[in-house]
Amino acid sequence: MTNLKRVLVANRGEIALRLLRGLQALGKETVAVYSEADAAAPHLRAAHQAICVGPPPPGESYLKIDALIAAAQASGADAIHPGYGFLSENADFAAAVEAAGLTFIGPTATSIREMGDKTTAGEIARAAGIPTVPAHQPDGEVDAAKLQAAAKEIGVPVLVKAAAGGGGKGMRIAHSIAEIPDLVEAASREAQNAFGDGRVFLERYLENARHVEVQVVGDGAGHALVLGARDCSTQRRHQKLIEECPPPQLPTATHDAMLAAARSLVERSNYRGAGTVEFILANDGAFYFLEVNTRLQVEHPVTECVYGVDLLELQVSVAEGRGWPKELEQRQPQGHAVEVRVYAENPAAGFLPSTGTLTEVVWPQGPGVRVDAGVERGNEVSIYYDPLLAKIITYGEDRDRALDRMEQALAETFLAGVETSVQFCRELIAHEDFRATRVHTTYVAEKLENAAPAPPRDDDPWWQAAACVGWNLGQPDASGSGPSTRQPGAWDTLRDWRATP
Amino acid sequence: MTNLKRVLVANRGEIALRLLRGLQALGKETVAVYSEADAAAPHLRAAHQAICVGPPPPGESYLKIDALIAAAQASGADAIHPGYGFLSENADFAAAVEAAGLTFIGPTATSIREMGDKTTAGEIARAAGIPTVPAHQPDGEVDAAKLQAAAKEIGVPVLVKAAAGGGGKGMRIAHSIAEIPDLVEAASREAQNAFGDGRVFLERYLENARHVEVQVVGDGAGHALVLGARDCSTQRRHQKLIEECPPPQLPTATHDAMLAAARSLVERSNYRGAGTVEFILANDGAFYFLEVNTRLQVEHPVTECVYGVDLLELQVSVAEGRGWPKELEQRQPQGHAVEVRVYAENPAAGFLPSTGTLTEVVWPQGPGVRVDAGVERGNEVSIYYDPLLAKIITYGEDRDRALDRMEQALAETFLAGVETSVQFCRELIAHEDFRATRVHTTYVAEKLENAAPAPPRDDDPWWQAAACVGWNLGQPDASGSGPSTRQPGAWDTLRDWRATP
Amino acid sequence: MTTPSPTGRTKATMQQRDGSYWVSAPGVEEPFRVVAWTPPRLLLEHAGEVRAFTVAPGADGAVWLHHDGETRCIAKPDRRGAAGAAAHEGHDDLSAPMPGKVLEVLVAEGDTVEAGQRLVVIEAMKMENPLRAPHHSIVTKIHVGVGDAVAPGDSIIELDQAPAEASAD
Amino acid sequence: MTTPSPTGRTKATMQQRDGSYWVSAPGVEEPFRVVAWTPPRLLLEHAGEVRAFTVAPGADGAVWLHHDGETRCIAKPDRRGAAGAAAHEGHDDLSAPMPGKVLEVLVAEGDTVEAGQRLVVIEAMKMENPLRAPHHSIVTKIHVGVGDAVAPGDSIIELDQAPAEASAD
Repeated sequence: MTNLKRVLVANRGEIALRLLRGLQALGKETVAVYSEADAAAPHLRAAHQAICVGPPPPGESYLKIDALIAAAQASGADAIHPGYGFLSENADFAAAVEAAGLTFIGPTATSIREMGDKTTAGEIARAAGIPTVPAHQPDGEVDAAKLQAAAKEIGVPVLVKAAAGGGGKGMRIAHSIAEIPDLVEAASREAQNAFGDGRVFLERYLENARHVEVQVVGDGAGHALVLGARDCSTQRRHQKLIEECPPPQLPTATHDAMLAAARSLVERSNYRGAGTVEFILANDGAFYFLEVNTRLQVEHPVTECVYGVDLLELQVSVAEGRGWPKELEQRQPQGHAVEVRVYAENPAAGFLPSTGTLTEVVWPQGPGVRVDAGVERGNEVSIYYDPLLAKIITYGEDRDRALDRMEQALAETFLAGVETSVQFCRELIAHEDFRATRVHTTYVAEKLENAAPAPPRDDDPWWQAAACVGWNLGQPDASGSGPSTRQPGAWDTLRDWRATP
Repeated sequence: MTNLKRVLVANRGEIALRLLRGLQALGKETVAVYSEADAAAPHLRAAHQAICVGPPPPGESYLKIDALIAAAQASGADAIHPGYGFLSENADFAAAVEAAGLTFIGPTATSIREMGDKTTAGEIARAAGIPTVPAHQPDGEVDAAKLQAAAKEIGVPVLVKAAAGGGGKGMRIAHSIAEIPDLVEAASREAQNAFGDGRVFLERYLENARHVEVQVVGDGAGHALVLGARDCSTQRRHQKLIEECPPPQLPTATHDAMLAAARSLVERSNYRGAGTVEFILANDGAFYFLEVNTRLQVEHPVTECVYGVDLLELQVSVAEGRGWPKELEQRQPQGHAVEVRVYAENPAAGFLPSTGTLTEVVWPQGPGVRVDAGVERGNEVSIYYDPLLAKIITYGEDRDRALDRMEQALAETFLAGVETSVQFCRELIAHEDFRATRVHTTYVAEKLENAAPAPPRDDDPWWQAAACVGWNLGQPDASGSGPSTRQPGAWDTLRDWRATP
Repeated sequence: MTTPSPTGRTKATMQQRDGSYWVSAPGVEEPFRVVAWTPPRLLLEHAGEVRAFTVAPGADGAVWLHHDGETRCIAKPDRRGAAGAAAHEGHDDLSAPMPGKVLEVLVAEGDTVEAGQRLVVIEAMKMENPLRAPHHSIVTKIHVGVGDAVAPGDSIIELDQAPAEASAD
Repeated sequence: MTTPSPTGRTKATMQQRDGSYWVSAPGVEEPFRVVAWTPPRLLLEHAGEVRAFTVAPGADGAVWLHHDGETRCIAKPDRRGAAGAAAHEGHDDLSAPMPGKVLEVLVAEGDTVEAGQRLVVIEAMKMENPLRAPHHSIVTKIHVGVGDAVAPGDSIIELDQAPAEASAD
């Protein structure tokens, strides 16, 4: 049993803030790292110490293993938490951290390697008796005829997926046998770019399927703590948009079978740390193993709300060799939680990333609302990093109450300067299909494809009048002689400030 | 059973926001009212409709019964929620609302009258077998000799309290018999000012006592829902500063006896709506009935966190004649919650109110953090209204976790422009006395009296350098030719804005 | 003092009178009164009703507005005029929606393309983002090549709408 | 270009050099570099260490700062100088800490008062706020009467410290 004293968080954005805050609440000293593009980012002010690890491109900063380990050693950290994304599922990083005599708050390098590779993970799952989706793994060279034959055997539609991937990168759906070779090439190239590993495989594509995943924690010695399931079926571009805990309208037998499957996988593989076992739930009620994510997921807060746990605390506790309190194994879910991801993306333009300066940021507050934000007013949303700006989580006694609170919370949310997913998600959560749990993983794409483009709505005189005020009064009257509005504000204050010598 | 459609919230600040948000999440349409001083206040933008009810002084706006009822009728509201403070415990208001054919979301006028008067409430409590603190109620004229005789019988120290009061207004402690007449006069005057009722009474003052209160909901027909207790012992100037649920280190037998006493009071008085039964817990373990607050308390969120309920929803449900779900009667507390009140006050100057413009406001975020704020950047903190700016609530699996999260949350909180209670509460929560539950109702006053004045700490070169940047770069370089800092921010954006014709 | 608003279409104007600011919008007789303006918070009054907006500046003089749970970005009118000019009758000038790198050019000048067809793929934030044809068109000009870096607003490709297959009249 | 900081005691100064802003504080050899300044967020670097501050303007040129969980308000130095002058050796000039109304005047000019004794009661926000003597003193001047409205900074009462009972030397 070790007792970690000082932890370096090798990440940025909302997850870095969540980890730094959480570690400090656990009594740990913290070290943040940042790239030159992030000198104004909120995460670095949440830490006791902040270290610049390089220029803006991730490959020269947040992905630079030697710079991160050097920062940990220079700052006296005894552990590194990788967050999600970046190096969180990089086995070489985990190995390098341990080789430097530091604790890696995450699975062993071996586990990351085994589980991170979908092909190997699938074999482990099948060995544990968990069904996987019919699939084909091309060996070495990509041969068009072979691939087409394999696809025929699996049956179209067929999914082309990166072996090392996640988050929808390097993924394509083939609706005909003919387009397989082209799509394999595109997916492979994208996978090579994103993960440095261009291997792809084919898999039966299940239509109108749901994405359900199980939160697990392993102690590395064959024991598993299973903390329920999450539904993450609301996706766009194969990336999650809205998540819920517990999954709505999931038969208890299916729910329990998924949990049992996840438990068996963790126990058999001596998995250590927090992880997620992902399943695809076909529209006939069958479920198949998808993959294991060997990290804390973006959507972990919904589990925290409903199971009353702090998953970071469990990660730290396992990393310190203390396991978890036995009573957690009996913990029952209470209430319902939902998470909406706030992406800098324009839903009306196929969720294209949107960049710019956030000139205003207003987050929701109040009962049952948790905000994990990675940006604040004044920040630049750049092309360098993931477009996830923040997560809004609401909690209630049941699903409808949680969703009602989410509608209210999203209505309060305002980000100026970039397009976001907020309004789209608000409309979706109010929609009868969402309320009735009719959303599956391709629902958003299909709806958007069929949606008529929204008519321009700039004509409303109220909105025009408000815009006119912005254009005309956007700065305080330079002469200072105009009739001032009743309440002095930040911009009025500027005038006082300006008067200072 | 009625079904309320549109509710007017007759309040301002954080409670108005909490109610408007909550009502909208319950599917109600909402109406906000505001005074001319509050045209920039956040609460009015949380509602579907906002109506100005008068000039800044409360007596001409938020306390003006006819203006409020006229606003409700003009806006088509079918109910009024009074919040806390202002008219929330004014029986005439409740009666006038009902007389206008509207629903008053609160107790009956009769209940407010009975319970709101401490003398009458004490009689009801004693009739229900609940002990009250030895006391004396002067009849009519205040006679110095009589009062001194009564005080001698009760025993010093003696508390002088307003009969109609609350929140520490019109309250004095007499440590000797001699000072009784002067203190009675001062208390009576303050009570007359605050409540329009100068009646005061004497009561045995219990040293090192704790304040514990029980959350109740009555259906108006003799049934009670009892939702645990709160500890509100951390007070300054007889007003609460920090509250917790459940009360720490309270013997189960005492806890249960308090809940039973509160239940009996609600059942016997046919109380309707949410209310709080306040007790004083003497340092010998005995407890005495203090008073009943016939409203939603400031500190209701800690109960909501620990009992997983929405007290506003229960208020609305009772007002609609639907009572509450039976399963709530078995609800057990889960975890621990703490609330810190953010007052515009200077603790270093005896908690004197502080006024000014809030030039910056930063609230905490993340797991287990709830913020109910009534102000935002740019708002003016004026002398017209209560100095309570916001409440920060943290929740955790146990008391230490909730308090650790609170320390972290308060460290993130920043309000510029007025002095606040934030830093004082942060230091208090970190203090071993607080951690060990050694805080009683006069702890803060005694500590502050004995505290050495803090030495000036402006010399630190880091702080001086930061201040120097503010003085020199507080506005963007007018020439626009200086080396710009890396990240464009709100003030840089002003420059772009300025370029607009 | 009357400051003409730069709004092109609606010609909303702002006036200063009786110690208040007033905004006149076309098609509405009574002007809007600025009750409070503590940036970014705005309270407007019109015909006895008050409404709250949040107003913040955007790029290129655009303004971001929030009201009743809805967010809108209203472009600076002269810019919108320019965009309107580029998109003259039957002509589309597609520009880069974000900064990125051109990954693929899938068509050549002179090609006929279908509405929705992928024309150019731009990589940004590690994702491939296709630029699609808005109408059945002919490619008249391609401004980029594979590997080019593009900034938002850069012209990528120009199209002329092809004649409809069978017009009723 | 060197802008002298208005800080009275420490004479911190700001310089612009090599495309950065630098702040020199007395008693510290190496200057502080402004790494990022996106108001209200400031990142400073000094001797290889970076620290984050939040900086916002206050009344009368004061600056509010937040760092490492702590909030401080640093007054504009010339103002502090003036305050220092008022509080000359053995003299206290007590001013109103907030706007309010004088409710009671409990002493008269010439009275000797004890440290902590209540002198004047001001009502603000419906609370009675006593002004107390900071030292064992003699009341030299009372500037207010019962019912007077006072604004923050208004002089209320002046005191001269009374000689200590028994000074050792």
